[in-house]
Parts: sequence; structure tokens; C-alpha cells
Amino acid sequence: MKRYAPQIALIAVLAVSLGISMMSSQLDAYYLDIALNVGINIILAVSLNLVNGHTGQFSLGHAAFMAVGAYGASIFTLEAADQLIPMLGGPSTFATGVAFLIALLIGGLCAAFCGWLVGMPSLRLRGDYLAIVTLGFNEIVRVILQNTSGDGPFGGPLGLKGIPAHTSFFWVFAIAALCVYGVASMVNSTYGRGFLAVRDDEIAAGSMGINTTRYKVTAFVTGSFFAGLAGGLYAHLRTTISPEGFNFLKSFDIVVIVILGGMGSTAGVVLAAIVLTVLNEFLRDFEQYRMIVFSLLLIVMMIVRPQGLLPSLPFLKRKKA
Amino acid sequence: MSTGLELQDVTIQFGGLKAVSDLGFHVAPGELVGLIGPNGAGKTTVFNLITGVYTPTAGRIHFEGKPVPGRKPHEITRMGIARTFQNIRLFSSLSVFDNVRAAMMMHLKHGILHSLTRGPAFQEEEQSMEARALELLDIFGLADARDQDAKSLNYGDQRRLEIVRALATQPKLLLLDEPAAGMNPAEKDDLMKLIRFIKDRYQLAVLLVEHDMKVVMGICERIAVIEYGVKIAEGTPKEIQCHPKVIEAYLGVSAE
Amino acid sequence: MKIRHFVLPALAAALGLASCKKGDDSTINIGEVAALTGGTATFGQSSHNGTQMAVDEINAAGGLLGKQIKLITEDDQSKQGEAGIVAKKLISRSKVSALLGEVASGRSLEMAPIAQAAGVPMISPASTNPKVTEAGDYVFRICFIDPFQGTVMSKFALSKGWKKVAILTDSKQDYSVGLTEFFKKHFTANGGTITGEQSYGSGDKDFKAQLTAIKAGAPDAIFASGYYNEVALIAVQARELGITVPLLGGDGWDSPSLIEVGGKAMEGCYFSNHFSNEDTSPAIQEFVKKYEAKHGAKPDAMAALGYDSAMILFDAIKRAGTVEGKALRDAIAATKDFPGITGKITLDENRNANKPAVILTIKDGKVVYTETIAP
Amino acid sequence: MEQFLQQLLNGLFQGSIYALIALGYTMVYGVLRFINFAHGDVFMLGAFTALGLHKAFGPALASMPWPVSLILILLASMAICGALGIIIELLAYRPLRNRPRLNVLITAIGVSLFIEYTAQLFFGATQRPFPELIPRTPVASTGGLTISVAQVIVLATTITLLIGLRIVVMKTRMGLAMRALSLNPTASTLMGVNNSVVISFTFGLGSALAAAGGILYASLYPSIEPFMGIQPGLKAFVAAVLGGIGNIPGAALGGLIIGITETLVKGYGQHFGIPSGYSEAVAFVILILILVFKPSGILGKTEREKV
Repeated sequence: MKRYAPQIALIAVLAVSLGISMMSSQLDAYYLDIALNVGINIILAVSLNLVNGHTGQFSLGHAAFMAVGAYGASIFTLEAADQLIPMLGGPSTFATGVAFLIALLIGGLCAAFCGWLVGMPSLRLRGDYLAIVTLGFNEIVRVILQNTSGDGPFGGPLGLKGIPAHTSFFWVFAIAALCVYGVASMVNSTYGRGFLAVRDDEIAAGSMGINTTRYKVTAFVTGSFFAGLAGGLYAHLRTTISPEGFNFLKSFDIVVIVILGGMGSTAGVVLAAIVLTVLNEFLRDFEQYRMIVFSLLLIVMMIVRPQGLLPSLPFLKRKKA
Repeated sequence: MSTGLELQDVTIQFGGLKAVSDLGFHVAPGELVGLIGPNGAGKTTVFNLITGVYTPTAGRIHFEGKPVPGRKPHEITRMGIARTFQNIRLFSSLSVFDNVRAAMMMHLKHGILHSLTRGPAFQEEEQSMEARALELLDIFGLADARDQDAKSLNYGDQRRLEIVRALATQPKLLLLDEPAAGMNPAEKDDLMKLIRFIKDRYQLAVLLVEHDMKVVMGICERIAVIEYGVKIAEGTPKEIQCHPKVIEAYLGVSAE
Repeated sequence: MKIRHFVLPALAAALGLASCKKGDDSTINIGEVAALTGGTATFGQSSHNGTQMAVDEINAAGGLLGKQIKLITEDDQSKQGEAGIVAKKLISRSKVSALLGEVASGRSLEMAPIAQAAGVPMISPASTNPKVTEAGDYVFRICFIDPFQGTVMSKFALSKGWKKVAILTDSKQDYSVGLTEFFKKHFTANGGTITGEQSYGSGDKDFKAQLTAIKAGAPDAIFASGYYNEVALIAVQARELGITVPLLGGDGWDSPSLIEVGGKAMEGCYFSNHFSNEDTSPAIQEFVKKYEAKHGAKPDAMAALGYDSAMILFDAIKRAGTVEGKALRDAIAATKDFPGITGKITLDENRNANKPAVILTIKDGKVVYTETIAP
Repeated sequence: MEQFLQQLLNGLFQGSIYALIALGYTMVYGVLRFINFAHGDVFMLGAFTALGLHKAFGPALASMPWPVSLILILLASMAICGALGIIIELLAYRPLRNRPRLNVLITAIGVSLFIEYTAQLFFGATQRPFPELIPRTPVASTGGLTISVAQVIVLATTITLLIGLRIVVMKTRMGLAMRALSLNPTASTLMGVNNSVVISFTFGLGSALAAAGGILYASLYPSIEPFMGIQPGLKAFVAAVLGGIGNIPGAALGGLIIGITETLVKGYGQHFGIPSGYSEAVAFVILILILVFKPSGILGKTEREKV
């Protein structure tokens, strides 16, 4: 049984999420909102960690892929879901669920495609150049979205509004669980050692028969796909999205979670996503100090503990993942 | 001579400087050949040319009759050429065991999707990979260190792990770049035995770059000598030791 | 791969099950969402000052329905996505009876569906985008809307005999894009010509390229529909390029920094606004005096609108005799001829305010009232 | 035609500002091989320092002719920001010598965010007017073309600093040490170069250049705020990469190309279906193209990793 523990855990989380989701109307809307934010940030951070942490490529443009996913999913929901739902047997929980899943997947696939498009040429660049290129891509996406027509499908600078609030506890945590499961399974397998090998020494990895380009692109595309899903969830949670919400400062927020959690540590990054999201919410009144403290933490940590703050907690000490 | 490794008139130029010029030699299957020369003679550059890190400016490199230049390093490894690095390039944050596992990756039948579904076939393959990795580590006496970080090993063990990692790719030709550097005399003796042992056991051809003449003369069947990127001599250890050009250029200068 | 990966999210979720605390019955809780920090903090702070002043006045006069008003303000940091979260927080944690805010349309649009779904009336003091109140019948605003403001400036330009106008839009701001759209519609339909249309993004500093292109069209005026930050720099650079025609704009110009940065370049330019602190009517002068005593500066339009939004809400609570959502909503919707600082306010069937705009100009380094244009 | 000439002039002046910022960027990269993300933020601090000095010594400065007060403020701010740069290097980057590049990059991002948000805490998020250190009056207005005094000063300063920097790097002992360090840090130590001193000097000089850029920028566009350094900083970085990072004339060339391209997109883009709002993205599109087709930049040399 032990060898199937990951799958069992995955199914358990899916079941629990579904359970909590069904009673979510009794939950406090604000706390539920925070929980959903936590879940979305877990997806963003764990997927970025695959690129920045496990594979050692430094992307500063994760919010761009989130934006592509958010717009892709929202446009599908707003433009096509009404035609689709009758085909699925009329408005029912099942039909809207399926339509939402399709919307999310479309968002994720659009983001993955963009990831491939950006990744193919730029992943042969060294880490610091890649950082700037992805940051630039982030800006390009924002500028393009902002310059669309306000009456068109992208909604111009005001963005999209009136997106149905389909995002529920189940969807967020089912996808978060799949993301954590997927990334962890991938990285921990023999095949997945390749990601870590590429990070540690690209030249040596190539000489060991590892197709470094393919690994980097795989990480980038997978990371973008999950960022796209997170974007779709975000859009259907907030019900309004706008280009400015996906600027590179948003990308920095995700990078901060990954670095403080420990690049390459899935457990650390999940924990950091939870702690930082909840902290942000309860320390609202200290917003002005938040980024000062985080940036100082980044600097001090790179000197003292580049492997991240959280992996040092005893209960997280485990074999390298 | 369509088998083994074959270099013909290989030249590479960096800017105006010819690091290697008109170099030609071959390594037959199962043969143990040494490549020696003074510091900066271009030995590591030759390795980099063979493994696709550099592309030659001119000349031909063939392995088993197929051209090598133009292929990416990982494709060349797939052809059956593996190497170690002079300035050790282990995957430093991975464990000893995972360093070996990473090198076995190209022989996996299962890919990314299987690692997600984690079905029985995947589990089986993971286990057989583990077994093979352990076997290799055992041969080199590294099995006990399997869970240590690679960077925590001592120098000699790091060199040995480099060899294990290269072997894990199941090569037909193994390129060793100064494997004895930093080892004490006893370790060097062990290393010589090991190289002979793996050569026989895995039916390897070996191309060895090494500064330690005792090691080179002790195990190589044939030796090529280069200086300033040009081959100045080739022959059996005996012939090389007496070769006047070699004595002048190399042994004479750095007689220890 | 360990189970604990999944336990943690579940724990976080369990937070959601924490018991809800009951609202304090001795006060009426009113929620306010404002940008107190971040890029648009000047607007948020002004409107908050106005709102707070209204609350203090009502409480000093004995409160409403025998209770004191408690204003709970949440800062959305001028950031997208935050307004929605804090609106949820105010509704579900602080149990507010009504929401005031936001100034920016984009952020009001985040709050609106949440207020609507919870059945909590919401009044935006200054969101001028038409779409804001389309979110539902619980969403109101007490300011005029972009179509009106764009039209006002077009009417004004035509009345001045300016038949050829160039347009410079901030393509990053829906507000600016909206004003441009309605200005253009009215202006061209009434015999005006647009000599050139250029855009930029907020945060840009160099507008010489756009202005050079505009200059070639030799317009009578330039409609710069963006915010004061960029408009001030646009004016400076236009004068450097030898463009002397006036700039026209909307209420986004309303900030002392327009003249601080723009200086002489702003002289003779015009913008529409919700109110003028120069207005001689006694009600306005009293408000200006009180505000100045408290904050040491003359109130701007955002402060006046913040004040009015709270006062209209209080008036509705008084008339409804309750803070129950539906009744309160109906009372707000019935607001008619309310004597606000920013004019007589009547809410129409689309829950928008019907009220005049004032045209202000810059003269000798001061903002001066010129005229009022009725709807 | 006249309009086109004016646009070229606009682009030239815009580009010279980018070039000015790119000089410091490229010098630090050339010597230390890392992207000093915080360069744009020192640029911002330069502007705020000048504002502070102007406020503190307003009456005294007002009594001098403007070129004197400009030079005084410029030099004082450059000295202050140069010192700041040395301190930043000492505290944040020095402990990271010989660590992976990624760690240094992350630290640079951290330093950048730290400066931005600390400045926001002290100065507030809203724009502040910048004093008219250089008269904004047109200097020439012939044939419909206009050039302002400020623009001339910016161009002159950029050229002066470009030549000055070139002299420092090519003709002085410190420059020789900088070049030695950039080629091989270990070897340079062996040759008697004190690497720490050279690195401090490089950072100080780079920060002083950034400060000068900030002040001139603020003189052209007289409203400043804590995040004003991000966009020009990024564009200057792109300019440095375009010209060949580490190459001083390349940075100047890159700056001009970007400035002119941006201006032309703003001025004429809409005739080709590109709204001027897209000009923000121009620099990044150029960056992606250059990195895909010629990563070494126009004047740069290709580098090989040692295996």
C-alpha cells in the first residue's frame, strides 16, 4: 500500500475539498476568501518553483501566464459558456462545473502555449538574462491587454467584469493538490532528477545524456499551465480582472513566496504560500512595512540561508526533493 | 576503421588562436588510449570537441561511423560516449545516489506521464534503476555514502563518483579527464585497477587524459601526445617514453 | 510526497469555520473602502477625510436611530483585487449595513458584485465609469458619469469656438479612455473636428513624440483626459514645443500637484469638476471652513464627494428608519434633490446622480471657477 | 519632414537619457558580471537627494547663477549616492562573492524592492514636483524645431560622462584594475589588484552616474516618486544589452536606438496600426529580439563558459 500513498493522499484531499466546498455557504465569506487565496497562491508558487527552484531557471514573469489564463478562461466563460451549458443538459451543477473546467483548461492551455512560445527562444539564455526577458514578457502582455478596445473581448484597461463566481473551495484545492502532486511526483522520479541536474550543472547534465532544452521547456510549459489555471481560478473568484493586476510586481510577490519557502522545496514553498498569504491579510494595517520587511528578508537570507527559511523546520526535514 | 572513435584533421579556433589543429587519432572498441601533453596543450578541448560542448572549425569526428559534430551533448551521450570532468562537475545539491540516477535517465522507457500516474510499470522501472545504481556505487565503494550530498564527499570519492555517473549512461566509450588528480598513491593504484576492471566488465573503450605518468604508462595500451594543439607523437607506452620529441617537449620539461 | 503537503491547506481552510462574531448592537456599522496608501492615495485620503467629517458631524448631533455611527475604513492599497477582499471582510466580519467607496471605477467594480450579492447597499462617491452601477440595484453613485463629463467638455470647447481639437488619452486608465470616447462622440456629432488622437500610459514621462504629432494638426485645444500626474508633464512639454493652445480635461486633474508640477504651463487650461471650493454659497463655504480647520487645506472634489456620499446614506437611513438592506436600498434609491456640497443630488432609475458639473480654469497659479454646466 | 526631424530630435534626447543610465549599468556588469537591479532605484534616490538639497539650501542656491547651483547639486548628490552605492555593495553584495549568480540576482531584486518601499515610506507614493534646476526655456526654435536648455544639458552631460568613463576605464590605474578584475578575478588578485577596493570603486562610480541620470531626468520631467526608477532602469538595461553588455560605447548606442525607436512608435506607430500606448513595450520587444538573434549585442563579444 505504501507505494500508492501519494495517490491516496491526493484522493483524500480531493474528497475533503469537495466536502468543505459543499458546506461553504455556511462558512464566513471573508475567511473562505482568504482560504481560496491561499490555494491560488499555492498553485502559483509551486508551479513557479518548478521553474525557478527545481530547474534553476529564473522567471520573473509568472503573473503574465496567470494573466493569459485568467483572460482565456474568462473570455470562454463570458462568450461561450451560455451556448455550451444547454448542450450539457441545461443549467445544472454538473453542466456549469463542466463548462468551468473547460474554461480553466482553455486558460491553462493558452498559458502553456505562451510559455512554450517564450520558453523556446529564451531558455537558452543564462539565468539573469532569462529573468529580464520574462519580466519584459510580463510587461508586453500587460501593455497589449491595456491597449485593446474597451468594447472588445479583452475589455481594454478596465479589463473584464461580471465573470461568474464559479471558483469554489473544491476547484481551488483540487487543482492545488494536483499541482503539488504533479510537481512532486515529477521531480522525485528518476526522470525528474533531470530537472535538478539541469539546475546544478547544465553542461554536466548535457554530458549525462539529459536533453537540457527539453527539460527547461517542459518545466516552463508545465509551470505556465498551472499559472494559467491559477489565473482562471482567480478571475472566477474576484469576478473582475484588469491588466494592471498582473503587472510584474505581482510576479515579484510570487517570487518572494518561492524564495522564502526555499527554492526547490515543494513543502517549504507550500508552507510559505500559506503563511505569507494569511500574514498579508492579517497584517493589512502594516502594509507599508510589508515589502520592506520581505525585501530585507530576501537580502539577509541570501547571505545567511540561501536555501530558504522554512526547510529548516525539523518536521520538514526530509530527503532532498 | 568504421568502428570506435575517429578524429581526422580536427581544428578549432577561438578568435585568432588555434587551440587544436589538424588533429587525428582513433580509439578502437575496447581499447584504452591515453592522451597526454603539457598544460594548455588542448587535451580538455579535445574532450569538449568530442562531446559536443564545442563544434570544430574544421575536420571530421566520427563515432561508430556516424558523424559527431553538430549534435548536441546529450545526443552524443546517447551515441555511447560518456565523460568525466577535470574540474569536477557533479550535481552538487543532489545525493550521491541521485547523481547516478540522473545519469540513467536517458535509458528510461517511461517519461513524464508515467511519473504522474505512478503505475506498476513505473514502480518496477524505478526499482530496477535503483538496483543498477546501487550496483555501480558498490563497485566503486560508494554504496555507503549513497544518501550523502555529492559535495560533501572527499576529493577522491568525488572523482570516483564522476566515473560512476559516466558509467551509468551505459557508454561504449568513456572519456576520463584527469581522474587521478588529487589522489594519493594508494588511491591511484586502486583507480588503475578499477579502470581496468570496468573496461573489461562493461567492454568499454577508454580515452584517458592524465598528468600522472605512472597511471598513464601503467594502464594505457597506446598513447597520443599533443603540444599546442598539435599531435607530436603516438605509440605504445614504451615507444612514447623513448620518443625524442616527447622527451623534449614534455617529459624533459616537467621531469619529476 | 507526504500527506502533510495536503494537511496544511486543509488547516487553513478550517479557519473559515471559525465562529462569526455578532455585530455590536449599540452602533450602526458603516464600511468604507478607500485607497489610503499606494498610487492613488491622494484621492482616497481626501474622500476618507470628507466621509469621516460627515460621520463626526452626525455623531456629534446624536447619531441616527438613537445609535452612534461607526465608520470602519479598509485600505485597498490602490491595488487591483484588494477592494473585493476588503469588501468581503467588511460585510462578513464587521457586519456593516452599507458600504461607501471606492473612488476608482475599477475598484468599485470589484466591490459592486459583492455588495449586490450580500444585499448591502453601496454608494460610490466618485466612480464615474457607467458600468459601475450596472452591477445591480444595490449599487449607487453620487457623482456624474463619464458620458456626461466628456459631453460637458465637448460642449464647453464648442462654446469657446474651438472647432479643431486634438486628443491625448491615457490608454492605461479606463477613466481616460471613457472620457475620450464620449468627448469624441459629442464633439464630432456637433461639428467639431478631431485633428489627431494620441495615447500614452500612466507612468510615462515623455510625451514629446505625441505632442509633436499633435502640433502638426494645429488644433485649437488639446483634450487631455488623463490624471494630473501626466497632464502636468504634458503641459510642460507642450509649452517647450511651442504649443500654446489650452489643454482641457476632467476631474482627474483635481490635485494641487497639477499646478505644483505644471506651473506656468497650466495657465489658461480648463477642466470639469464636481465642485469648486470657491463657490460662494453659504453651505459650501461653511464646509470649506470646517474642512480647512480640521485638515489645514482646502477640500478638493474628492473630499466633498466623500462627505456627500456619507450624508446621502445618513439621510436614507433616517428616512428608512432602519438599516435593513432592502429598506435602506429603497430609501437611497428615492433620494431626490438632496442638498449636497457638490450640488443638488437626485438619483435616477440607473442609480446615477443627476447633477451639474463646474468648469474650472487655472489663473495666476490658482484654480478658478468659470461656469456651471447643467446636465 | 519638419515633424520628422523634430521627432528624431525628441528620440535623440530621450535616448541620451537612457544612454546615461545605461553607462552605469553596463560598467557594473562589465566588471562584476551581474545585473544590478537596484541601479534604477539609486537613480531615483539621486533625484530625491537633489530635491532635498535644493530644499535645505534653497536661498543660498537661489543667489547663484543656475549653472553653478546645478553643478553643486549634481556633484553633492553624486557623492552622496556614490557613498550609498558603496555601502549597499558592502552590506548586501560583498558577502555573496563566489556564490551562485542566481543568489546575487535575488539579492539585487531584494535591494531594489527595499529601496523602493523604504523611499515610499519616507517620501509617500505621490508625485512631487522637482525644482527647475535647468531653465526649461527653448534654446533654439528655428524652422519650427525646438530644443530646450535642459535637453542640451542632458546631451552634453551624457557625452561628457561617456568620454570621462572611457578615460577612467582605459587610461587610469583603477581602470586597468577594473579590466583585470573583469577578465579574471583570481588572477587580478595575484597581480596585486585589491579586488575589494576596485569593486567598491566600481559601485561608487556606477551609483554616482545613476544619481546624475536621476537629476537630469527629473529636470526634464519634473515630477518624481519612489517608483520612477523602474521603467527607465529597465529600458537602460535593455539599452546596455542591445549595445553589448559591459561595452561602454555600446550602452550609449543602445540608448539612442531605443530612444529613437520608442519616439518613432509613439509618433508614427498609429499609421501602421500600432497605438502609441504600445511604445512601453518597444524596449522589451527589442530585448527579446536581440537576445534571440544576437545575445552578445551590437558591439559585444561572445563569451564562453569554461568547461
